[in-house]
Amino acid sequence: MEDLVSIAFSVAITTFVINMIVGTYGIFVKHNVIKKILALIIFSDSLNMLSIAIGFRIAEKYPSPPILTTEPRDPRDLTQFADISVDPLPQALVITAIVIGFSVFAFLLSLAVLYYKYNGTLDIRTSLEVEENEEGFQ
Amino acid sequence: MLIPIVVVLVASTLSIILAYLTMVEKDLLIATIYIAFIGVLYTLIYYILMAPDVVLAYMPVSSILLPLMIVIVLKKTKRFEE
Amino acid sequence: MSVRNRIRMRYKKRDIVVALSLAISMLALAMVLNMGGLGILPPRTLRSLARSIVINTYNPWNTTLTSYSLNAVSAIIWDYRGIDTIFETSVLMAAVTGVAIVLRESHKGRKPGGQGMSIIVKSSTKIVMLLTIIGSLALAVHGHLTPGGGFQAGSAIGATLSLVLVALSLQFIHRIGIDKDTLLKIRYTVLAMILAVALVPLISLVLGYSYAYILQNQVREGSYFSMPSKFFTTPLAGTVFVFNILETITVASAITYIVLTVATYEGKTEE
Amino acid sequence: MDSLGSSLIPFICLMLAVLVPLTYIAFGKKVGSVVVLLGSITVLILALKLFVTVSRVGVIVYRFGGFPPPLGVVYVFDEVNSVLALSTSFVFLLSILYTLTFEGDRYENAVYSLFYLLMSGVYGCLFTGDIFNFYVSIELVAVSSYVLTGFNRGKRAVRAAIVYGIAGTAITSFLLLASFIIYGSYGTLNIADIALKSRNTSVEVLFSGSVFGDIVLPSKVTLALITWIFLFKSGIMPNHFWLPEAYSVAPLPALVLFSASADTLGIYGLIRLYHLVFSSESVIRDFRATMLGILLLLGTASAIMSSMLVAKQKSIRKLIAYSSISQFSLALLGIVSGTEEGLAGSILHLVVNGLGDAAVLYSVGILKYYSANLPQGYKHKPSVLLAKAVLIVGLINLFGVIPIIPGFWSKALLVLGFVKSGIAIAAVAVLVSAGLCAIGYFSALVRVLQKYKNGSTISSTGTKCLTNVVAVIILSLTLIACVGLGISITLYSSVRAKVIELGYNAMNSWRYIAAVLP
Repeated sequence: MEDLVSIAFSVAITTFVINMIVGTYGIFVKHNVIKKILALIIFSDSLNMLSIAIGFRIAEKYPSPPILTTEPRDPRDLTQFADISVDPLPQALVITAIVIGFSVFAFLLSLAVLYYKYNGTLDIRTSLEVEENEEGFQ
Repeated sequence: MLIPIVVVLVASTLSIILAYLTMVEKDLLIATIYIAFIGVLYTLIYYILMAPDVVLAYMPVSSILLPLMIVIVLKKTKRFEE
Repeated sequence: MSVRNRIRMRYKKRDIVVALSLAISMLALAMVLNMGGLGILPPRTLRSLARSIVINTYNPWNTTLTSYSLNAVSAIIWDYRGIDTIFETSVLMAAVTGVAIVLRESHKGRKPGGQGMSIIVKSSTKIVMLLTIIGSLALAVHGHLTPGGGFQAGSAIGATLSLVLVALSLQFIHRIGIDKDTLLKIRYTVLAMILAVALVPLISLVLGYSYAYILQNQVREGSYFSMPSKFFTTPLAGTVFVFNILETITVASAITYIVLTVATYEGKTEE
Repeated sequence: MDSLGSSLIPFICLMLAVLVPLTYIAFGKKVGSVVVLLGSITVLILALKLFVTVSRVGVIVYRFGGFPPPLGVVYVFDEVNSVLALSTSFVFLLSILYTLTFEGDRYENAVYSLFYLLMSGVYGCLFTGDIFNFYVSIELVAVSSYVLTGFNRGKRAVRAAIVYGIAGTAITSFLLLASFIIYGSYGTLNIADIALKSRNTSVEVLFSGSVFGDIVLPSKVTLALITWIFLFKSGIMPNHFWLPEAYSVAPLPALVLFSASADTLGIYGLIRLYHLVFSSESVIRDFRATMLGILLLLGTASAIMSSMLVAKQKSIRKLIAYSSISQFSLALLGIVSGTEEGLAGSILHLVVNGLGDAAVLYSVGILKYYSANLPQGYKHKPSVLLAKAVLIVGLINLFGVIPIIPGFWSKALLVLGFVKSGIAIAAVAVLVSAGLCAIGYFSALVRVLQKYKNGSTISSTGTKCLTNVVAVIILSLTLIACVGLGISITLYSSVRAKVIELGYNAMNSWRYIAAVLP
């Protein structure tokens, strides 16, 4: 039973890694600015997912979220809680990473609007062509 | 213990398909919808992996705010990738 | 060969190299994850650091390490690793400043939006908006007791207001008193308050009462300064509670500002 | 106690980033400018105090929130980061003065806010003793750099900002990935804790226990990943595509801040990575040696290639961009050498490069301003003459062959380090790159002097008295810093010993670990 859980879990983690590959491929290979941003979103989301998966654990029954439901009355309540709770640290770090990611994406999207305004397209190669042409004239 | 992990497995496999579709889709509006779906699937996985705080932080950002902003930006720019 | 073709060719060659190197590096990553680099996943025990935090998050028997917050995630975000969160709020502020700079024109020539959708949609959106905002405020207030907290509540409010912007009209947003300048002012003021709260313990240092650390919440080793840990019988978790409420306001105003600026930006191409 | 004031530096920067727009809105421009200036002076004073304290006491640790190290986040102050913080604060003060006087009308108050955000990120990166906190700080630096790159808008600025932004975000995400792998395998995020466990896998640390799983493979992967990230951040040659574009469009003071503070963080991070976290005593020392070999090749190639490009550049911004790449590559070679002299040379080189870039760019900016606004008496104006002198000193400093200039000493130390460790190729690279850069520097000098030979031909209003005073202050501060540092290193052997001690302290990782985990 536990082996099955472990294997299924490993496969799930590998799928997140594959998603990250898809995301990085999109970031570096696609030429459309918004497509690049979409790829970045996939990449960073899968990365966050992966880290939450690292913080998951097996407990006696199903593990509980890292939140005490009642005030502990005895120090033993705390050790019992620590025996069933999942890892809270990756969750806190991921929340931080989500907010950072959102702020970067928002800024990049506003830049994309401006890029379109100047170039009439979202293709990142176009303005390079213009630059090469300009350099050729000099 | 096994059944939730299998749900995670199914959801993550679906998310690979959606990620691939997002990357090959030429219509960026549809790609945005795929991204929002990935957000929903990941929210489900977060929930199963016992991270309610992350669910609450991730759901509005991934399924509402980012798709909404991308749609607004697409409306102001160009919908199709050439 | 034309410039365009040459550039396309160069990109095509680069793509293949990039894709291959990515595949190799990611395979290495998958190996690390699955071949016991992180132990057997999922593990049976917590990592010791996580166990120390889980045990100490609400621990009246070890007062120098606890933060009196039932929610361990909130305790980490605002107490154990509070400085991370303060920096991360500043990243959000940098992004807001960036959006404001990049889309400068949307300050001027603000046109009222369209008429919005039908009357049924409008009134139901208003009701949903009120309910969501109340629910989010509850999330913020109970952030240290139940799942939830500053970002969660703030992003929920921001998302609701953005949906309202789409479903109703810009005029409605303006009518309920939401304006870009106001949002920016609120954002800066509340962020200053967050930083001030982080520095409040230093007052006790200045007064000579006791030694105190930046971002201190409860009594620590070598310091007697403490924020209130309980409100009558309800746990309050000191600064965690205050930070959650302030963070809700900043995140909500920042997100609404960003969406509002992008949505009201005029101008297709410049030609 | 001692460390409180220094830990306040990033907080003061953040506070000012918020307060500056508020004061501009509430009290207008004049009060706002005063607040901006006072803030940067305060930061400089605190950095100076930190430098003095650290050189007296040694390593200082500050616990945020009062939590002991692996549990909470700590700031660690030692000789290396206090020197870099001091030089950064000095250049920052110059930038604020320059922006207020010469570019204040063109930019809104947002630019000061962004400067302060950038600086608080830089201080956070320098001081932090926690890998996730490093990620957050570097993300703050990165986002404010993207915004500053796109600040002027226009076709090229937006393209540069998008390229920099997308690549930079992807690559800092890899730092996040690396820190998660570290957490997964080591069970901790504290740098000193990781360093301890990478030497001795069976050690038990209070709160974080022992390692969690097999650390060899994860350590290798993280070492490679983080190295790549830092090479990108400092623009070493294969990863440099964003740097010249960003440098040619950013506002001038932002450009100086990039080259003096934000982009030195990559080299600083590599120093920490290779001489503290995964040092020569760690379990992956063979893999580390291989990586150092790769870095040697990359650094040599990058130094020579970018120096060749320096000679070709027509604009002063691109010149500074490629020259920065070549100087960062030389500093990278100093890390590879693994000797005290090499590391000291590498740290001094970062400081010198920042000072030299500031001298060149600000004197050119001031010359441009005067030649546009001053019809009569341009040639004999004292500040114009001073600006020309500073330009020459700055370029000689970057070139670095005359012993009373600090640029000479940093290169001499680097060469000494390479000779000691027997890496002849790197020593050759230093000399070749200096020679190749010299062509670029001196043709740039001639061109600048030619271009700003005469004052404005159209009648203009002239310059204000305050502007002249500030111009003289900026120029003489730069001159004093450059020449004073050089003379003191040349004349006093105790200063030289202090500089070499810097390299020793950078390699002395046990002291760092013992200070953080008592």
